[in-house]
Amino acid sequence: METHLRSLRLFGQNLQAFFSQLKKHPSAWLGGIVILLYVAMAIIAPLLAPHSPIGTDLQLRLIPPFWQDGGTWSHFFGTDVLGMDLLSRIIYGARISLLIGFLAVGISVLIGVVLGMLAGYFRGFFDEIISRFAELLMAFPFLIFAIGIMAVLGPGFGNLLLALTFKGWVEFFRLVRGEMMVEKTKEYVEAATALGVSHLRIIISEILPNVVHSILVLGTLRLGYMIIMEASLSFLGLGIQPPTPAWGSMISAGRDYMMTAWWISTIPGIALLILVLSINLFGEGLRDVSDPRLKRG
Amino acid sequence: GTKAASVEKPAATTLNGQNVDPNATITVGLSASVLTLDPANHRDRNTETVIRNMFDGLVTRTVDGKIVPEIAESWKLNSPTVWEFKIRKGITFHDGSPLTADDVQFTFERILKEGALGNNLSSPRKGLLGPVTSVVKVDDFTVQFNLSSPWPIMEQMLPHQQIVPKAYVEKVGSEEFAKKPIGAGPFKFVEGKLDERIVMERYDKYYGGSPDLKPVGLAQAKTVIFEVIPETSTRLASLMSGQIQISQKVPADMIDKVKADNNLLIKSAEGTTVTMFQMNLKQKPFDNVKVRQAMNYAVNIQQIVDTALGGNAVRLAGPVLATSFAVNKDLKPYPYDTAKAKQLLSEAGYPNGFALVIDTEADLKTIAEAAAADLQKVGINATVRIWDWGVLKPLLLKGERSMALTTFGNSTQDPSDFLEPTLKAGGGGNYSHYANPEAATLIDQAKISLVESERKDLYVKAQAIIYNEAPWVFGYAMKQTEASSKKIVNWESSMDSRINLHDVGILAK
Amino acid sequence: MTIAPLVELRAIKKHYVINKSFLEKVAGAKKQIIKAVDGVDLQIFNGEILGLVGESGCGKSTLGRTILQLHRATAGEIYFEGKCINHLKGHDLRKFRQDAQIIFQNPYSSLNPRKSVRQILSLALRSRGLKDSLEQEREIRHLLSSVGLAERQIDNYPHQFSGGQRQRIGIARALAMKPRFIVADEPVSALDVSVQAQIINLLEELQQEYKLTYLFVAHDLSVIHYISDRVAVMYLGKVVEIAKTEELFNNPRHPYTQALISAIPSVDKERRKNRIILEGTVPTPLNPPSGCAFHTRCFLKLGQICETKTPELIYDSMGNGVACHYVKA
Amino acid sequence: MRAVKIVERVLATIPIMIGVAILVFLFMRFTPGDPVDLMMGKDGNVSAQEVATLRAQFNLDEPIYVQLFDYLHKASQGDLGLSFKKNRPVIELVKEALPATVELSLVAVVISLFIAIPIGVYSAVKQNSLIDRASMGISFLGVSMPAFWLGIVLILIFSVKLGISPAQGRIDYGVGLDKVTGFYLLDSILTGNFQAFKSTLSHLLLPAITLGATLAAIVTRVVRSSMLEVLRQDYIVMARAKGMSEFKVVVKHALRNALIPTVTVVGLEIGVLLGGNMIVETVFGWPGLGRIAVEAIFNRDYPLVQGVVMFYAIVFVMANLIVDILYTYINPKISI
Amino acid sequence: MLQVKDLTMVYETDRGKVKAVNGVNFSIGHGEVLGLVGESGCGKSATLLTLLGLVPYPGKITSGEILFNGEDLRKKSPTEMRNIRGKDIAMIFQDPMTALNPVFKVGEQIRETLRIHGLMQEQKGSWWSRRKKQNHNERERVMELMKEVGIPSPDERFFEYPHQFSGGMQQRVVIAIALACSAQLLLADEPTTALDVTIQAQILELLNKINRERETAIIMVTHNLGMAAEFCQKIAVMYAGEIVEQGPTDAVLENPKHPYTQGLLQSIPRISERKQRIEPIPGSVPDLATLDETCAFYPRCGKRTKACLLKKYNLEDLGEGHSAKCALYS
Ligand SMILES: Nc1ncnc2c1ncn2[C@@H]1O[C@H](COP(=O)(O)OP(=O)(O)OP(=O)(O)O)[C@@H](O)[C@H]1O
Ligand SMILES: Nc1ncnc2c1ncn2[C@@H]1O[C@H](COP(=O)(O)OP(=O)(O)OP(=O)(O)O)[C@@H](O)[C@H]1O
Ligand SMILES: [Mg+2]
Ligand SMILES: [Mg+2]
Repeated sequence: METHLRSLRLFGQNLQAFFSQLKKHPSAWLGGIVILLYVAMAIIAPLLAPHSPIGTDLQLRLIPPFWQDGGTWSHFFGTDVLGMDLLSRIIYGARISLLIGFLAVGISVLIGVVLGMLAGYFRGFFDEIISRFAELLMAFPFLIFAIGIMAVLGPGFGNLLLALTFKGWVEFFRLVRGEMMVEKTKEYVEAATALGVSHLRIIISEILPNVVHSILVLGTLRLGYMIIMEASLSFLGLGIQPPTPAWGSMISAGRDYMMTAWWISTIPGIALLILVLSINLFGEGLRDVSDPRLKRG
Repeated sequence: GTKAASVEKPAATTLNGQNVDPNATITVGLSASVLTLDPANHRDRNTETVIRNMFDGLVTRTVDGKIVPEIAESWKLNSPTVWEFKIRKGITFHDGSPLTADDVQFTFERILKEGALGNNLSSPRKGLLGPVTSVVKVDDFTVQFNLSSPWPIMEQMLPHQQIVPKAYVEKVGSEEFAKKPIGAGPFKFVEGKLDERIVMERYDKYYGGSPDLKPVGLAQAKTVIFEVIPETSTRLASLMSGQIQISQKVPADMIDKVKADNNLLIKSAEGTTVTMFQMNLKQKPFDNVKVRQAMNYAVNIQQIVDTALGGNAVRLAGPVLATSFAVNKDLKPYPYDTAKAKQLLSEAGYPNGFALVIDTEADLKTIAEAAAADLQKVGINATVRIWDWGVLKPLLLKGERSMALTTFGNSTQDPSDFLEPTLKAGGGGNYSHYANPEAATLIDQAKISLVESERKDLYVKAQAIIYNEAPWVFGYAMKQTEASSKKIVNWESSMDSRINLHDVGILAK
Repeated sequence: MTIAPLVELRAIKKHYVINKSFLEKVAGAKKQIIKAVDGVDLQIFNGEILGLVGESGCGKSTLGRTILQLHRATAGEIYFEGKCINHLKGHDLRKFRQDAQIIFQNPYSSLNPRKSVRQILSLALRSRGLKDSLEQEREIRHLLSSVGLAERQIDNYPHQFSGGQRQRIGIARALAMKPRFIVADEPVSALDVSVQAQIINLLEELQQEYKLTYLFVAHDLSVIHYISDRVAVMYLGKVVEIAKTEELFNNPRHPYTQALISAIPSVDKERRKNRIILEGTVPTPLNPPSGCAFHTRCFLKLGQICETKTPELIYDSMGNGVACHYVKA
Repeated sequence: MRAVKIVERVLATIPIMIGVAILVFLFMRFTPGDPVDLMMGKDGNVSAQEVATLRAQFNLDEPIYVQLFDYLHKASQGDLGLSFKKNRPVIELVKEALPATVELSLVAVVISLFIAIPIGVYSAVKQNSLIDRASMGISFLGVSMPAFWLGIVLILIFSVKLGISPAQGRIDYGVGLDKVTGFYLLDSILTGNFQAFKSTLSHLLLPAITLGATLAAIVTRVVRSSMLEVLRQDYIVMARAKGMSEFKVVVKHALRNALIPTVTVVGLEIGVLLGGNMIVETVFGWPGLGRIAVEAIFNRDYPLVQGVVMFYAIVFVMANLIVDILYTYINPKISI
Repeated sequence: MLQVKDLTMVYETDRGKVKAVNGVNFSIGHGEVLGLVGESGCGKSATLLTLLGLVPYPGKITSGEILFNGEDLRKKSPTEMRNIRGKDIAMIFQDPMTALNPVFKVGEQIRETLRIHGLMQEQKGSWWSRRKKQNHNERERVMELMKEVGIPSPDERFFEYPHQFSGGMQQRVVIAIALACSAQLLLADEPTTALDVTIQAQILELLNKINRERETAIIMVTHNLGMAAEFCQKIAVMYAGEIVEQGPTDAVLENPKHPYTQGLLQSIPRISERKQRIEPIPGSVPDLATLDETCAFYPRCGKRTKACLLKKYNLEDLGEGHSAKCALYS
């Protein structure tokens, strides 16, 4: 128990050190803060949103944002074709978009890391099989897969996740497998072997902490990618289905109105852009911090 | 070789009192790719739109849906199941060969016979010929259609079939024919990739086309191009930037924007596609007529038509198109009346409403959402689910879904090929699984009667029954909206969405 | 020799196989074998420090690792206290690992960068069976002080230490198992002169304190001279000479050893004598020369026999061995 | 040995292609939704008999494994079947569309590299300068924007507002390009048709920029960071110590090394780029594989989807093969 | 020939100013070999690079003169400096593995130096024939150089890549590059540290030969005192960016004055009849960013006194060119 507490404390210190390093990276810090704000926004959406995110009112359709002629303060960012309040939808949309991103990346990481660790450590037949399969999946453009799955299984949250993770794990697998093979040859692993530590323990408690950073970095970068993918699938009519507010489908639903009501597509687009931008900034910062060779000065 | 043969027209000709450029090129933006250039090998409106500029049919339609002769000079009914068509003389195909009864017979046999397209392929257009069993040549310029039963909409269905040259098709085979099609239409094929662009040029030995569609004569423009631009905003951007002069399918919300552009015009026509909510009578709660009526009171179709569709649709009181000869003019649309709806729901035993999923396709998403919002107001917890049509249709036919917002086309504007599939038991579009024996009898009778007034009476009665039983939330017919550059002369949007460029010109500079 | 050796190697071989792809095999490429260690007989006695020198890639580390069962030998037997340990598994293997430990050359990669000193050492203690956290704590502090690190650094991470200090952590880790035998694989090569001296002294003190036996790998001959009781010289996977330190340095018999020793730069004027400069470079173990592997560079080459016949390691009465046709002749 | 390795690498693509074929096949067959229904259009009267005829026509009434073997057998002979919806051989459809896609992708790659590499190098050399920060900022934007959105915005600006660039299509009609290879840029150069070249290029630019934006952004970053890495190396100091000018040090000694990781990344990103094709082609009405793929998937046009995906996979595998081979030339340490 | 006066180079980092080279003075004449010894991080490499005008980012020379044949290199323009680099002053790096560019053929890398300094330029003929001739001449010269540094069959090895060479051969290539333009001064930064013992001997022998035959002056950085002893005529001992003691080799090694030099000598194991115990210097090299103005060795010094903290001491001449920087001798 006590050791657990201590390791927790150590982990905390580690994290603290890490964040204090991150602080020196202003853009990453900014990115991190924006992400947190988005997450907060998603969590307390019901408190923030001035209207229902799915309340249609055809009388109020296509109201421009407040700063344009015909805009009103009560519909800050205007309304869409069905008269739904854009601001409220954007706020609620953060929930779906973030959830999709985190879950899709989370599941991909889980699968990719477990397989990658085992394959990279033990090599052999298992590695051969999984690597071949991964190679096979690599030969498919991501989107074809996603479109295929969505078209096949029909739109829906679960199916969307399946579509995004079906190939998403491959990258993590390759990353972890590669890192594993590098780490495995390092002397600290040999030292652990010499101490009689079991393979599983070596993998989990010796090597994993050393690859976590790379996973984290790739994970954050992929987070943005997944969110964009959801939007792209929405563009093809295969994303999250309305009236559920998701940015991707909002952007794509508004695209036909780009010339008449630019805000329907553009404002969620900007919300998405800012989020993905922040995620990428944060990810890049993580990379800099975790890769000492790239440190400045 | 084609250029040398063409006779140069004078610098400008007049059309509708305006000078048009005889050497002009008209470019049309299509909303979907063309599937084939063989008139017998598709089942696609868009493909037909393009093909009909190269091929003529026995008859054709005016923009408001009237049947007028084209290749056929005249026709008559020899008996209720035998039609006889006289073919105009002096018509040539683009290769110069004359068009005769042989070509007509060949054209229809290609569609009717199994495997006639070569490679074991049969024409998917057979269904459009209803009870026609054979087409026989009487003499070089007369053909006879034999039917298995009377078919009053024969004339209305014939524009969907275009005449192909027998000798040429037999010589090169169907596959090659689709690559280098030859027809008897106002334009001849120049080059084309189906997913990209199809180019045609004026056929200089054209017989002039239907005498009822003025002006008769050669095509006004020298070249016409169909560009495939599926993405709506891109298509309109191309129109605005002058890359194309005519754009298919302008969404309702874009209409004002187009109107505001000084160089563009909106053209619209009554449409022939009906949009409606079909309720599944096999399932609760729609097995109760009161619920169905309540739905009709609860959904504010008029507002949808006025706002979401920007007025570009015609509300229908019952199932039949307002432009149909057989429409029951006595029926008035269910008014928007939430109180009445709630009352009916209570009477039916649903005072607190129920949960409902409206199934539909991506194109109709907005409408379904608007309706769902209306239903929420009477306590029905309605949500929308978008499906891929290929997935949804079998489910609907199996009766596994509750309520669907769908469309069904009625290009003939005759109820016979509309009410039968949609509102008779076993119909291919009867997703409400409506089966009223009385209405069915009326529909059956009307189907084979050849006396128009009698048919109308039968349909009016059937409509009244259907109106009261309300298997649908009766919807609207979307108008056909297209946009063109102001330089385009003498072009109107057509009810059946066809774009006939024969008579269309471009203002001379 | 009457005393039984602590470690005894008999004809140990370790070959790495580089697999060729299917098509390359078809195209005639042969399976490549790196003979990293190619038939080594060696005895290490209780309490002694056996120095092991040789050029880079001659198989020193591979030998050390093979002894510790970090990988299995391709051929030959290894005895520890008279017991064959080649095929130990599970519990027995773990038991053996308490007795035999290793210290690495690279103070950077041999410590897990994500683990604090406490975690690194407690891993070792747990492997030894010391699970109680209080005892662990006490033991860790004890270990730290015995390798000359401050106890307050217990929760620091490797990157917070200098190279010499890291090497001390590595030593503490090995000591934590209470081993009797330690393979020190170039423990001071990466260090600065002054720090190197500190570590050498530390290793020496620990040896005396804990009655340790070392296999001490180094390529710096002065260090080897300073620390070893006996020295083995390796060349291309084989031991070519083994002798008591003074004997070896004063009277090297194998031409390779002679060259090595003459090449040592010395501060002292009197030791600067004529150099023997060897021609060429060490051949690769992928394709070692036939016969005596050293014949390609040997200045004493006899002729035919050196190219065809592999000389055996012959011991004299003093227990000093040499593998050279010339010396025998 | 290099030749052997290349042959081996090429042969290794065969099992991948077979795997892809099987996977797509099964994938499509377990799809709900009947292709025949879609084939017949939504309205009109379709009899049960007509449907049955069509099913038989396309072998859809056979058991799946029979269909699969039939498909693989025919595919191995270059026959990918007939498109359900278009009733034409899939090979022909793909052949028509492939050059458009490859041309677009290639131009996108070339444009991105031409923009990204100099910027990346400059940013690294002038680390932390204003230009460095600006280009990094822009490259972040590049990876943060959905392609379709960027495409629409570009159309609105360059086609509608400024009217300087066509919004769709590959070439204007009437420039009279003789098609030799199907790659219009190449064709126009081969036939010396300047007008066609101009027209093709003006059509290509917007979609290529949209498609290449992400790649450009990523390559900029990779080039920058590997340049930073390389510039720290001893051999750079060595080059300077030889008396070499700074420009040459950077361009000759550093860049060549920095390109090694860049090539790897480009290889990996090609998959993403090809995937992006589908979106960009749809937005710009580009008559390529991507648009066909999307349409075909929606239409349940099994043979066409299979064919298109196969070709996507081939293009991807080939691109990677080329990258791998290129890699061996850039990096002498590796022989595949 | 080369005279360095009061040279100071500072890295400006976030942690503060790192004085990597701190008021260094030394000189070297034609054909002389100077050894620069000291532990890792004491500024040996920094000194060499500064001499070449290749101060690594974020370093800056803050004071001092570098007189090369009487001219101050610090006052030269970048172009003039480039002409000196590689031609008059050449450098040999510690790790040949990293000093050769992995993607260029070995011969190319040697030839490059000739090209940069336009050594084999042809005057006659068309551009094309001049070019061809020049290429030919250069290649001949490269082969000669390769032969000279002892690379067997240079005509084949010309076209190989660095990774196909062993470490010793790579170092020979680096030396060939340095010799290409017959530089008067070679800066050798630990040229043998990365190599095996027997190979080390070969390379030292080669450098020795060059020094003898070409009368090339060499500044040799090393942390191996033995090597310095055998190879150099003069030795300068560096600690924390400063030269703490310098003089003729024998004087410095046999009669070390500075406590640091003494410590160093005591901490290396010597091969002698009687095993004498080594005495390590306690502690480790300080962080150069946190140094103050007093003696940097003070915390580790066994002979420290209060006087040490009073002021900064200068190198005091102790006769015969031997000098040390320590409170003991002031
Ligand atoms: N895992 C491995 N796979 C293949 N070859 C290996 C492996 N490990 C070592 N080798 C090869 O075996 C030979 C001996 O390696 P080893 O590390 O034992 O040499 P060493 O004497 O310790 O060298 P150094 O002084 O450089 O540490 C070398 O040629 C090396 O390349
Ligand atoms: N870019 C830099 N920024 C800040 N400090 C630096 C930088 N490069 C080197 N230093 C510091 O400058 C000092 C001198 O470095 P230098 O490389 O000259 O040492 P050295 O004596 O050559 O060491 P070694 O024997 O390890 O090569 C060191 O303390 C080092 O930490
Ligand atoms: Mg080793
Ligand atoms: Mg150095």
